[in-house]
Amino acid sequence: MNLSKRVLKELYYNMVLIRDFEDMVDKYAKKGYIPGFIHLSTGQEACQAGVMLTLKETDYKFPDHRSHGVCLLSGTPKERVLAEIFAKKTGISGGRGGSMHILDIKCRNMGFNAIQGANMVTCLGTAFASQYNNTQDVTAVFCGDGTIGRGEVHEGMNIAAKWKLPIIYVLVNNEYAISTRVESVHSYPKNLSDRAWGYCIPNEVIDGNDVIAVYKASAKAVKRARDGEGPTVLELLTYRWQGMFSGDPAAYRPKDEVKIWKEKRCPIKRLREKMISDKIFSAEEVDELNKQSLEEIEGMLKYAIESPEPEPQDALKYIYAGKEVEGR
Amino acid sequence: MNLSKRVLKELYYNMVLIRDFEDMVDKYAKKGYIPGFIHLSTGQEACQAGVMLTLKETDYKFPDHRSHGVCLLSGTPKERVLAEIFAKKTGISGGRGGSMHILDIKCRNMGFNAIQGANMVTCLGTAFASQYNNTQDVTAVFCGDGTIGRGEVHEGMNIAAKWKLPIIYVLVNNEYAISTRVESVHSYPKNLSDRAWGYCIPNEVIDGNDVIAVYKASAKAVKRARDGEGPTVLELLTYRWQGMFSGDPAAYRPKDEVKIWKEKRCPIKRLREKMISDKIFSAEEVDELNKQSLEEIEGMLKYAIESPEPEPQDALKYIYAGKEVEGR
Amino acid sequence: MRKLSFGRAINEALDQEMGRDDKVFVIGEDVAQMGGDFGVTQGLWKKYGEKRVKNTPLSEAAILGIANGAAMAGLRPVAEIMFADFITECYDQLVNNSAKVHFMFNGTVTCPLVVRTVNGAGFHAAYHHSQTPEAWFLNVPGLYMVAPSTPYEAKGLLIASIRNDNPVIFLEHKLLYDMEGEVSEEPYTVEIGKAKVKKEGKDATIITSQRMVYLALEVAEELSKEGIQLEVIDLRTLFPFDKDTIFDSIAKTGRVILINEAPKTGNYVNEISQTINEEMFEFLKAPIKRITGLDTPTAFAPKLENYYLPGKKDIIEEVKEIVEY
Amino acid sequence: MRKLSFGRAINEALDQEMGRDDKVFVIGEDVAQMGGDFGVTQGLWKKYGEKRVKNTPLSEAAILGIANGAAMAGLRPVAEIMFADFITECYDQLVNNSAKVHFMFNGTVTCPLVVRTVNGAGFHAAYHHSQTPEAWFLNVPGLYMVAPSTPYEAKGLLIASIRNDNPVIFLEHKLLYDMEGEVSEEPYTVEIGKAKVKKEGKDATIITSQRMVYLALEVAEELSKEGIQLEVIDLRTLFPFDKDTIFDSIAKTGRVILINEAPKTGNYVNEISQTINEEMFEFLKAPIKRITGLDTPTAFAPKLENYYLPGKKDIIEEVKEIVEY
Ligand SMILES: Cc1ncc(C[n+]2csc(CCOP(=O)(O)OP(=O)(O)O)c2C)c(N)n1
Ligand SMILES: Cc1ncc(C[n+]2csc(CCOP(=O)(O)OP(=O)(O)O)c2C)c(N)n1
Ligand SMILES: [Mg+2]
Ligand SMILES: [Mg+2]
Repeated sequence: MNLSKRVLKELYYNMVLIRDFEDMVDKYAKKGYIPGFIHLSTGQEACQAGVMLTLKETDYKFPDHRSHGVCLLSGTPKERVLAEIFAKKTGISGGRGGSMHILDIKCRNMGFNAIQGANMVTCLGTAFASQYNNTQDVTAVFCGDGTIGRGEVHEGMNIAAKWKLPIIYVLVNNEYAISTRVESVHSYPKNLSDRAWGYCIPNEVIDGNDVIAVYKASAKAVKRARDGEGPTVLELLTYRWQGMFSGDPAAYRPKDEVKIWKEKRCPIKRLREKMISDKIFSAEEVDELNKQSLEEIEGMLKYAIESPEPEPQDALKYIYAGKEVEGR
Repeated sequence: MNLSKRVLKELYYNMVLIRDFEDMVDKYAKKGYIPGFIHLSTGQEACQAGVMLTLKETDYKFPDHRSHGVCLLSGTPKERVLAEIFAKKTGISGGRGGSMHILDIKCRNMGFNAIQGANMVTCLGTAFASQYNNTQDVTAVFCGDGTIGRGEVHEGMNIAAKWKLPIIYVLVNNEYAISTRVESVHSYPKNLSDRAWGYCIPNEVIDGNDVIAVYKASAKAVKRARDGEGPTVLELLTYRWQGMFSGDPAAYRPKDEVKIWKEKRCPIKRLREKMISDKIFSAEEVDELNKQSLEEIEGMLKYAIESPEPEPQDALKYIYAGKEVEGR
Repeated sequence: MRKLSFGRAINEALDQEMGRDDKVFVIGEDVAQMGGDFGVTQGLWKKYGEKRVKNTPLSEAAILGIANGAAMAGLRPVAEIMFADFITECYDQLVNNSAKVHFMFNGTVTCPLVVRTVNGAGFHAAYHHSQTPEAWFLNVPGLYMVAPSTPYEAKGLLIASIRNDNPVIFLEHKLLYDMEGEVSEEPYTVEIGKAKVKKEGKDATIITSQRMVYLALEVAEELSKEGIQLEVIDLRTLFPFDKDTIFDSIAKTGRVILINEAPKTGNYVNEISQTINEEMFEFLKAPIKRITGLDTPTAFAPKLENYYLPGKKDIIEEVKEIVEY
Repeated sequence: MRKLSFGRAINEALDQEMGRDDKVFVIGEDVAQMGGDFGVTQGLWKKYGEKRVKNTPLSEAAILGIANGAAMAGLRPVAEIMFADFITECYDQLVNNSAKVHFMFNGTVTCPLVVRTVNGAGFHAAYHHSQTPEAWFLNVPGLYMVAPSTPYEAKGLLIASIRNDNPVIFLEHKLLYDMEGEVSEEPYTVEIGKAKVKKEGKDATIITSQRMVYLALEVAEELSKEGIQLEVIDLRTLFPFDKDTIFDSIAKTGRVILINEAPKTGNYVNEISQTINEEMFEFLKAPIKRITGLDTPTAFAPKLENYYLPGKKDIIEEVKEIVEY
């Protein structure tokens, strides 16, 4: 299967947009614009861009904590994603959630639940609803290698398989949880996702920095799910360039490891070079995309910075359906 | 490996004892001597007798809810096991726990935790302590097919394998949880325990009604664990003759299914016939063992019936170490 | 009126709601063919089929995960957790997910699910089958909690809970299942958040719920012979609880006894007490008393378990103390 | 005396206890090489090695399972749960296992473990990284709960907790980690179950803990200028709490304000209130007031989060109200 020029362009643009977004967020976090802590997905753009382009707006998405890109590409007004991170009233969640909790039911971004692993059972529910209502919507759930330690992964995969639920597990294996390398705390055959065999779920291990490979594998998994054939695990091998969070010195990992990934395995550089050498795009066309991305980021940033903060009393809204809560 | 006459005799006697014990408990439960509900292991005697004979008193045992036999064979004064079930003060847990909570630290019976699955992580702790203290004690944990649904199974196996903990998983697959057949709610390759592969834990699927096979497999697993080679999963295929609990009509399963297991696959009859046809024991010798068992049961029963009930205030004891609790 | 048991009343509520709204489905361990460990869902699988009556493996976190996900996607799950003691295994889904969904989505999504579970001591089932989780969930904004004491209220409150857009923990006391009572055949609701005065009196107010309502009524009956007139309030909804009914009673009696079978320290009723203290202090003629289970796990032996539970004697003593205060 | 931060004081307690007793070990996510998400266990792995400083995968239930099993087998685990919000994932192990072990074994086994966890709002980390679980564990007989507010007390209470034979939930407020204070170098204990009067006063008693102690002290300082003398009690141990110190104070002031940053409904302090009500009613000159977080999840935006948290103004208002009552 050869990808169309349009698809390649979108994949490329989306990766660049995520990269630029994360760089900007990192910068503004360090400048003090962003409260709390921020998990950046720099280096992992292909995982998010590749999978997201295979999904429809009506498909359910469960991003994980390192998934700004998923939120950006889900159909939400992008500036409202950033406004959320900036703790603004115009944020897609009203500034209540921030970087870890960007939700938008309109495009079925079901949000990240900051209790790692919890989404691995919640995702059964949306997939079940699609099955129940006989729609063809699939549910894509993002999950890191570290999170695989949690019991919900097991409860979830067993039921997903048994009920043939339309789920795509996007296992983003970036080699580390926080400080622990994947093989130092998990016992598994060759690949972490090989455990899927125990539930009769097919798994595929993919170079997560090869966006074309990710896209193709995801498209296949999505088709399986839509066709009622049940869940698939996609294990995407990748790496986070940053530490656990913006500002983490990440002393727990060797410097050259990071260097290799940055210099030799950048997903964006890789696609760029391929598109140019395959003569699908000229270098100028590609540069133009990069420029566009920065412009789009500028727009978001302006919106986020200029947006007002929430009013204190906004905290009292929507605790209960149909019941008020007392303020001060 | 041929088993010695002594071992065969013990295996046989222990199975008979469990059978007689369960029959007696069933009878006295129905007569109203036993409060609460009772899970009987009739038909599964080989699983308990086979494994228990391979363990030492210093090995940790985590029986499950259908494990009167494990408790009987762990080294506890047997009459105090029954007294516990009868809710008596002399019960090994003072009448606080009953059938589901028979514990005795002296012989390292760590008890059943009636929250199914919980023991699958607690067992890591005793195994870890053995490793920490550099003793050769192993931990044997009993777990039903239904309980495999719980998340702790996954968290536990991953860590047990990674840390090479000395654990024997005794997966008693009796085909049903309560009303649900194992394959109706679990998705797995050929055998439920095949999932162990995903954690690099060896598993063995054994006819759980063949006590000799159980004994041999367990001995091997125990040796592996003692030698520091890590955990093993033994999947014992068996069947409970009774319903979920004493008195359960078990309308959810076909009558002839029960009949086949009772008539064709009784673990006791099977060993008896083998011992006699192999000319290791005469029929009279075997009958004598059966008689002895009934006598032993008589003794326990007398003790349990004649023992006093606890005093109400006993409920206040041992809530906190070194701190009293208010009574009425 | 026709009589039904508490268990059958709940069954009828489920049946009628499933009939009315095809977004309602039932999920849990053994709820399908077998009809649940206590038989409450019997017949539903046959009538509504595999699709709407879902057996699960022993996976409490997943049961609530499915319920949460499905509720967010617009369905109306009724999940059964076989014993309230096992709710510890899906505590995270309830506390960090169900309770917060509406907040997380900034009001654009609700989480209309019901968790039916079986609580209470007196069944000789020991400490892992006898607990009452009320207080475990009270300091968690976002959850409703309902606990009926009669078949009539069980049916009406369950229907109201299913129709409510908030996640509701619905407590069924295991010793009440066989109790019979009059229940209307047609579907009806009992309003969530409304307590009921089960007996009027002027000397002191007993506030309680579930099985303890009957103990309170017995005591009230007995003490009325001695000239002490107790008012007995059945909370019915534990959260949001009915301040008006409680305050009206206290304005009249000035004396309060709270009864609950969970352990004393950190008991649910502390919230009722503190609320009364804050808003009705000037009416109080005596300290607010609580009569609860002991600060121990629930032991198996009936002698021990009975001692754990609040008894008539305990209540009578306290009533006399505050009436004479 | 030498000064240490709250975090370093805890680190020193761990270090000294590991040095004293080789049954003590540390377990949790990232506690080894990295020294914990908040750096509290730094240096221990290097000093005591892989065997006694155990990294786990993200498996909270297993962390507590290991702690429980190891404690039953005679070790003394100190488990770290990275944020108190995640304790929901090992709630079962704590409620149904740790708390009940001593009871289950009829007194022949204890469960001497410590669960260190990080609670509290004010970090702009939203609703899954800001909660305080006190009330979730109070209606569970068998557990101790400790919550220090100063580096000195943190070290002494942690050492006491490790040496205690009960399972102890040890709460560390994330905004206190960097606070500095005098800490003795040698190992010492602060007695579990003893509160401390942090400021004496005669007009009203504030009872609180952790970070709110500082807010209370600020208010007390401010109001003393207006002639109102507040007594401020730092509970330090949340269970078993120190009735004597509380009652002595109330005998003097007759007025009580309880401050806690968890949501209002079902708040931990209700237990303190009800206990005072039961045993000190005749001394009360005004209703017992509580000042708490709002009945909402903790929102991310600082404006919202600040509104959620109790503030000086709220306290001053209530103090004035009860002092004039
Ligand atoms: C239940 C739970 N345990 C621990 C944490 C703290 N935590 C947040 S992210 C993380 C590491 C996750 O690793 P992984 O799943 O590999 O994702 P990555 O950060 O590498 O993208 C941890 C331990 C949490 N949020 N929830
Ligand atoms: C966490 C939890 N969920 C549900 C139950 C109720 N329950 C007790 S035993 C059981 C079935 C267990 O099946 P299995 O593990 O196969 O053991 P068996 O009864 O067949 O021996 C169930 C559902 C429980 N005790 N704990
Ligand atoms: Mg990772
Ligand atoms: Mg079974």
